[in-house]
Amino acid sequence: MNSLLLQVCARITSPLQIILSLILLLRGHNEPGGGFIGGLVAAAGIILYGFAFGFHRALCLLPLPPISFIAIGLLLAAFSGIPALLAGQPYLTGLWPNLSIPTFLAGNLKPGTPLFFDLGVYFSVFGTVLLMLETSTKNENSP
Amino acid sequence: MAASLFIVFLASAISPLLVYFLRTRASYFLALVPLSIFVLYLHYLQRLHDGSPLLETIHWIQSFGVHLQFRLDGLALLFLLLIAGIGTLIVLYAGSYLAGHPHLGRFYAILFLFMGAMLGLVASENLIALFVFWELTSLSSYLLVGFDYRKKEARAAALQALLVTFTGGQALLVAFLILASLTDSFSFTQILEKKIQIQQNPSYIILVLLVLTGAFTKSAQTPFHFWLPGAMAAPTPVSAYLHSATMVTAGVFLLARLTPLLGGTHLWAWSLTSFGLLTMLTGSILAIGQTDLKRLLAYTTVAALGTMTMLLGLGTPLAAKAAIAFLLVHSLYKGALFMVAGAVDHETHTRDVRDLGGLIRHMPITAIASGLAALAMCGVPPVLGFISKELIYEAKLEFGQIGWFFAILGVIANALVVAVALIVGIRPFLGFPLHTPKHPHEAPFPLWFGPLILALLGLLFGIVPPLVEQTIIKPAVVAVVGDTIKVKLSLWHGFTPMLVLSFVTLLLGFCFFRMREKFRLARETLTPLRYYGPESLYSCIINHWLPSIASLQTRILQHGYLRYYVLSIIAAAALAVAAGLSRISLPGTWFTWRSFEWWEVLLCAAIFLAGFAAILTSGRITSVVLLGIIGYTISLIFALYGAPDLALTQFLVETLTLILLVLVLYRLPKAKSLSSKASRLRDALLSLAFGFAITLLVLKSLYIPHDTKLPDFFVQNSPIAQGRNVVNVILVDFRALDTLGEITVLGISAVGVWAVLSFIRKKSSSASASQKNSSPASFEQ
Amino acid sequence: MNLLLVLPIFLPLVSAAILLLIPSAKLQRWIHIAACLAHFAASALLLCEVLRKGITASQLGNWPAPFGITFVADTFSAMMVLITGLMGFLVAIYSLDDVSSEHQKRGFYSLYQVLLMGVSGAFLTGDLFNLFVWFEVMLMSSFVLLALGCSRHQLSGGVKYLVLNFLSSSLFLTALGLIYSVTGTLNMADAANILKSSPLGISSMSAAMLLMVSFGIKAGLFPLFAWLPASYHTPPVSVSAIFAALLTKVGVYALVRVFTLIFTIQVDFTHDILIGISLITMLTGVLGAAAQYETRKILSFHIISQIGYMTLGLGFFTEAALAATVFYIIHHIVVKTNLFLIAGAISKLKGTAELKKIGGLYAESPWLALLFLIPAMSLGGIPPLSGFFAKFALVKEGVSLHAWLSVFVALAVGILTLYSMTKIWAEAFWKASPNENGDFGLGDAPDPTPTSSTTPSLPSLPASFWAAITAMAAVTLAISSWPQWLFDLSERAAAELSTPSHYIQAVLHSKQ
Amino acid sequence: MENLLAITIGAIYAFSFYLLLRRSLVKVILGVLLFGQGVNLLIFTAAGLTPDRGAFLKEDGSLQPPYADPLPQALILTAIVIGFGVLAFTLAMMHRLHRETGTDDLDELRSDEFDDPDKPAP
Repeated sequence: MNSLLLQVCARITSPLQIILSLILLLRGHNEPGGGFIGGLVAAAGIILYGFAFGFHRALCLLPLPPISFIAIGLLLAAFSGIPALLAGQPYLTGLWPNLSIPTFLAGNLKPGTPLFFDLGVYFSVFGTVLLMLETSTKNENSP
Repeated sequence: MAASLFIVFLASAISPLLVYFLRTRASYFLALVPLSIFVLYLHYLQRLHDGSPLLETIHWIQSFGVHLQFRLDGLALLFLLLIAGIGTLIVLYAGSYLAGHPHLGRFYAILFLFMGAMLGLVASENLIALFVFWELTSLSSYLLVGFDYRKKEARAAALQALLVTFTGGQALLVAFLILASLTDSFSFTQILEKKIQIQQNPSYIILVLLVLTGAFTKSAQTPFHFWLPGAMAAPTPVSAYLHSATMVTAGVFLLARLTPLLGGTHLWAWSLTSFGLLTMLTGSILAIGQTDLKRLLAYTTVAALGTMTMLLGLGTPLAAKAAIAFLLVHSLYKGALFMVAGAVDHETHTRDVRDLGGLIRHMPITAIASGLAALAMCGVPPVLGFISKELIYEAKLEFGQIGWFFAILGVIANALVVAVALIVGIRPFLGFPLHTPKHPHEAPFPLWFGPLILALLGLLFGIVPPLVEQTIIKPAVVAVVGDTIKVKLSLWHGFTPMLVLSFVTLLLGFCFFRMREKFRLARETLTPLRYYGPESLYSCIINHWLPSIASLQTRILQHGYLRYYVLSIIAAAALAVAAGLSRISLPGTWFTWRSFEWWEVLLCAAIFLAGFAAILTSGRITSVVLLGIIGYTISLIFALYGAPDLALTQFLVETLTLILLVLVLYRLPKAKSLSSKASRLRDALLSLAFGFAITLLVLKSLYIPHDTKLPDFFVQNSPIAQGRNVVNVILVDFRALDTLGEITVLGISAVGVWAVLSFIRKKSSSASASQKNSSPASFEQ
Repeated sequence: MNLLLVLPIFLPLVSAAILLLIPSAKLQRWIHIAACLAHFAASALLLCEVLRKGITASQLGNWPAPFGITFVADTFSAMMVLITGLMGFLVAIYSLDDVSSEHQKRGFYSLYQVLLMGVSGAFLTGDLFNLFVWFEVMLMSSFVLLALGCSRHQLSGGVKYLVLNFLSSSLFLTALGLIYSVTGTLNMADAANILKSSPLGISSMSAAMLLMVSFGIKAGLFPLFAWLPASYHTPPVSVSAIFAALLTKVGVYALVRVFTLIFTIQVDFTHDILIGISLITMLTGVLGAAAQYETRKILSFHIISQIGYMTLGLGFFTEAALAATVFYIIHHIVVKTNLFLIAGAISKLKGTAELKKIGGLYAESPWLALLFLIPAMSLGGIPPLSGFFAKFALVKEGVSLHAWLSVFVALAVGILTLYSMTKIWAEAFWKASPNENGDFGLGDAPDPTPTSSTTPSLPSLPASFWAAITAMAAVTLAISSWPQWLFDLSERAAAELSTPSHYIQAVLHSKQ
Repeated sequence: MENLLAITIGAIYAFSFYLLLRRSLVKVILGVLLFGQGVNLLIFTAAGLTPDRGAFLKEDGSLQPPYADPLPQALILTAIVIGFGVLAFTLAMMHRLHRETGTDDLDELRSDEFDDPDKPAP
């Protein structure tokens, strides 16, 4: 697994995959993509890095352990419905503040609450895949 | 009424505390509870004489018309007085009898629970309230019979008593519900108004049978008589109270209560008389051969209950009068004799009549009480027992020829009872003192006080019958017969056939008494007959049939093979689909021709072939790869039919799944072919059948074009939701909650994977204990 | 209203996520309890609101039904959520001293919260696919809770549990796909509207039957119940107690909801099948219990048997019978959960709940004996405890419908249930401990030396156990003493169930 | 195509049931996986197929029918993800079970539930 080619590949493609995943996330509202696919692609980036350098090192790149990503993702998704409640509307009603942020690759971005919801999906999927693979590979090594 | 119930239940709750602080002395305080109730109802008796029955209602369950309704008529008052009066003596008695017993507090708690239930039962006007108390008596009886819980026999006897009476209770419940469905009320008085409707209804027969089952199980009528002698495993105060004077008469009470409603038909009369006579004979015949004091008495109780049932079946006012009088007499003497038996047991530590003799020297007061009670049991003048026996004969002889037949049977049974009375009540006190495990002394005051009072009352009422005839017996008889009748009791009626019969009874009884050894021998030789009796049927059911059916069923249904569980579910699903399809009667709506392209055939063929290969191969990795092919093909289908998001997701998830599968399966050994050919064929056929059904369902559903309002709405409203990818808008906005649940599942599954794979098991005791729990050896059969 | 309807899922979800983030075990325990209490309080408020305002609905995302997902609370679902909250809270207290620290480290509390979330969501949703999602939320956490501990028995029981429940979910999805294909809607009220008035109803009968099988698996109906006795005795007691309380009842709830709201066009067909299945379920469950000698196994089989009573009421399909079903469910949840907790207390005291190896608790732990008698006799249907009224209401309806076979089976099963309860009582409480010298009776005569002095080696039960068990017994006693209020609620729930137009109205025409 | 797919779906159901009825836990898990895919395909097909036209609005927010029904797609997406979660956990559990018991033969595990391991299957 520790082939040099893989390591070089990983060094280049992993950041690209993360960026790609963000693009997929952000444009998901209009084109194929979205939080789930984005999260998977982002996780794939880390996994690729993990295959090249070992999972432990790959996870060290992350600011938080995978399980926290899951928790934060769930919290983000759950709380994205709260502003609507405060505005007197049913839970999870999409609120779209009247502004638009131009982004480089994904067109103009409207930061509504569904976007935060999707971000929650993204995080939790990301954390899920990493946690699963981390645990299963850890067991590979320690009999 | 409610107040007195409350007091009794309160006493039940606090008696453990009282006993804890006051020890045995608590019994004196506790005895005040039933005593005060007794006095209260003596007072009511007076009021009843002046006016109509007292009514009281506490609303309980409006929805069903179930209320705590009480109605104190003559019948109820008679029972209330007996329960409270004898209860007072029993509470005193038990305090001394069980002095120092570690569970005396619990004993009182249960005893008062029983007392309250019994009081409520006899006073209930509402049938369901009556039933509630009825079942409570069963429960408290269970706990009391099993009071010596360390003895296996006591536990078995308790269970037997509970199951038999509870089963009868269920029958009774149905009977009450049928009554209610016919009359729309649970109130006895209201039901009584529709008597004719009920008796003409076709369900009347079922109704009677159900009521009889309930009453007969409670009152230990043949063929349910067997639980009563078994219940003698209870401490003697319990036997004296529950199993002679009160609980067992609840069945008789019920019959008496329902006679105005259900009685007057041939069915009622014949079933009661015949079962009553049968029980009377069974009880008395089984009694005579016994040697244990309590069992002797228990069987005569069975006989007495049979007599009462029979009298109620005769149904004439005279018979009712005889029944009521006999009930009173029986409660007095049987309670007394049981208490005497307990006192003797307490003083000598034996209950075998063959070991007892000459006790009058040591226990004179007990002997007097016992002798008087025995005389009442024999029916010797001038005790009240004599009057009641005369009445019984008189009631029978009213019926002419068949009456004579009854009377002769009665003479035999009564003679046997007389013999038992002599064996139990007289013989142990006369003759030479025999050696007993404990040297006897006069019993302490509470042990002889109760029997003495009861025995003296029997004597007093016999000498001065007016004390009871107008006050107690007449109102009760009126309640049973339904109209006012003349009640007159007296010792001397002149020379009548009844007198002759009484005399014959006594004479024959004395002969039987002399022949008691022969009866004992006969009983021993006839013991094998028990295997054909109802008791062995009961124990067969409980000990053999039930466990073997249960374990057979468990072996069939809960066998532990996952694949047969799956099999049964698939079979059920296939059946369900087939049943559903069978409801559709529209022909020709199955299939519409649709064109297809060559590459579509190719895609489907790929799935077919891969699937077929996957089930045939034994290589794990091979089958994983084959399944991967199926997954990717499906992903392709999604892509081709306008679902790029779906295709992408399917593709990514499939890849991830394959990685995980390979990671896990990598190390497992190669799969063996584990199933037999036959079972594979069976599985294949079943799978095919269900697959075929699913195909049909899909074709069927394709035939019906559905409303497209949902997709139209989503497409039209996506701009409002600021998105052009409608699928994604559905996921994060229209149906965001689904997605919230979905990521929760996903996150939790990751937590689960992590938790399960990294859980560190302690090798501690708890782990091994849980292993032990479920080890194969621990299963029953 | 919008808030109250989502709180029962929002609170557990947020607390589950927070619990995953927090490493401190002590803090976790407090959050766990606080979250369960909050859930309980929210569900109580929800019921009050429903009682005040009638059926209420919230269109999530502000998309009108049938396009978005509707959360809807009628009396029945609000009652179910409330009982979920109550049981969740009480079992949570019990779990504090029951599960190991390793469990706590591996996310036990989070999983527990997610379980409550899934169950509450299933009760509140008015959308078929959303119901599936909540089922999965509930199942996923129950899979993990069941396997956590990773003993051989847990895992092999867990595999069966998992595969069979997966089958159930997949059949559900299959039926769902067919229903969508026929009706073009997922909203239950809308589907009811569409199906009741057209031949479509009949052509979706197969889907209805598939749903019956799917929910039947979850509810534990014959012959689909095998997963339940295979697994319920293996996890820690608090886990099996909360399972016993909630999981099968979600299946029953779904059956009741679907077969009172959507598929009522061929009652003589679907509901008669239900009656038949219920009767067999009652019998097989109780007979299964008769063959067992481990307390939790006995209780597991009794769950199945009791489920039969509940679905029997649905099968009768009259308003009174539905009221009986609702009453039965509530009664049963309290009683059965308590019995599981007591079984746990017995194991804690004796090291095992295997009836042949234990005994003597009547003398050693009289309070436990008393606390056992209350739910046990209630389950056995001894009046005036709650179980009697539940059975009474059902049997009464059976009698007035002249369903004699049902009445007979219901009562016979009642007798056998009592038999099982007395078996536990006689073996665990009355019988002398096998390590003592067999039967040395106290004798009829007074025994000079009290033998009931507690042996010093007997471990004592933690206060949390007592608290949970006593509280549940108190609930049972409260239901028993004042059954009318629960009957009022049940009748109200049944009235709403038997006239679905109010429900449909509330879902399809509510403003929000 | 729908008719072809209907038959294919039936076949997938049949294959997966056959796998679920095996003794080997691995096969059972593969059956679980296949079953999930069959269900997804069933939902997709039963809702009707529309070749090539996904439900994507044009920039101006309009979309002319026919287009593929987006709702089943969203449902299947959810179902796929949930199915993946279940499968991953099942695998983990099987892994652990194998570690604890050393077998994947389900028949060897039945003794955990019922006594009598020697008794032949019914």
